[in-house]
Amino acid sequence: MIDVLYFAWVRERIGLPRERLETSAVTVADLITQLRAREERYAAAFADLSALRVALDQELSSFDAPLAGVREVAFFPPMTGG
Amino acid sequence: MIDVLYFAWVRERIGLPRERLETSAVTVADLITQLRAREERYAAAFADLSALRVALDQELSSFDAPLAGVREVAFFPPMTGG
Amino acid sequence: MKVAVQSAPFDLGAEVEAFTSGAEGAGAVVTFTGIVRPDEGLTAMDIEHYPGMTERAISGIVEEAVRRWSLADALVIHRYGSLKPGEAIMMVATAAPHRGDAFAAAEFLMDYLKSRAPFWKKESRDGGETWVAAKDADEEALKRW
Amino acid sequence: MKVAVQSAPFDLGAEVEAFTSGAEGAGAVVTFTGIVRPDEGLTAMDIEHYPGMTERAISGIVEEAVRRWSLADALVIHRYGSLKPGEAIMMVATAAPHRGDAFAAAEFLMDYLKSRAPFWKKESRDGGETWVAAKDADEEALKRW
Repeated sequence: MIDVLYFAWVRERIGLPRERLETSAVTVADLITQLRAREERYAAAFADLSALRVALDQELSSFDAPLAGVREVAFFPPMTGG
Repeated sequence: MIDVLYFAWVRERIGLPRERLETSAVTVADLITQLRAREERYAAAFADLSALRVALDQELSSFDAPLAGVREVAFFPPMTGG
Repeated sequence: MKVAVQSAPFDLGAEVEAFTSGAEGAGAVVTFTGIVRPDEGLTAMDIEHYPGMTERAISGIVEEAVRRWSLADALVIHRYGSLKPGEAIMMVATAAPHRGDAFAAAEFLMDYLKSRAPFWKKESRDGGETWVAAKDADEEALKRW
Repeated sequence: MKVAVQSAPFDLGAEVEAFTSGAEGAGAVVTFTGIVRPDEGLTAMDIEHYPGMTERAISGIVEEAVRRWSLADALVIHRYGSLKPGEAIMMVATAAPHRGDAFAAAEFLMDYLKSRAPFWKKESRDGGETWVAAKDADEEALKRW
């Protein structure tokens, strides 16, 4: 089981801030492929990966990173702090 | 008549903060030559021009600048503000 | 070192005063304050963040600044929630023996907070709401460090 | 725009607060505070200045900053007289729509105040008094502008 979090317009497009998933995905990219296949709102949120960032257990990561041992995955647009 | 002001160690070396002089000096350099000739303490203060700066009527200037029309000449070491 | 992520406003004057008088050995203190710019038509700025990761990310950025420059102290306060035009969003402060280190570290902290701390800004205008897009210039700014 | 040359201490928190809340249209405020660094053995720092020229020189430097960068406001306060270690000597503040202008203008003001405003510092130590020598690095720093 893995916690998947969504922020900003990713959260708005998918319609929820977080969910708990059972997944066999090996990498982040695999997980995205599975999410896209679920429903249109997921496909829309993950349409353009260049507009997305991912964090694994609260550390910025990349789409080809493995999910082994990861408990929390977060998807969000580029950050706009400061 | 011209007001001549001294600051920091120039003031300490010469022993006064300002004086009023009658001078026929055409440039700042001429004035310095006249001052050096007055007394040892002036010669000591003006020994190394690279360690001095000059302002004419409160604007930084150079040693070859003309004195015509100038009312206030100030000599001091490089500034250390901030 | 102080890192605060909060929805409440902060007292800028009191923070600057406390930071400066507490920074032992410092000869230079630089502060930066980010304000919701009162642009035409802007009614509110909503700031979303990622609780947990935000504190981690900011602490990591501050530790990196302390490694790179000779600092006596550093501080970051960043707000989230709904802010009005003219309100302070965040501040950083750096104290160092010399001014070069204080300025460089403050600019470094700002550049990294802009693009590496998990905050997202949404502007409300008469016409609706818009997520603020990240600027290429902000990502570019990281390359100088 | 505010330029103050004074022997009295200034209230850093109150100045930063007033400057920031008064800077209309600003999205970024940068402040720099210079402090008498409490170096080993230092008992006092005496600051001499050139009344009249000091105010002119600082105003000229501030006007140059306003010409070069997009600023909402700028402030310089510089003290003279006898200061103790840990006391604030001076501060600058800049307000701008964007952070790049606020940082650049504050650094420019500092670099110019260091070498072009007529102040001279004398350190008192147990062993006696020494005029602080101008640093080549401070003169060099002007070349980047």
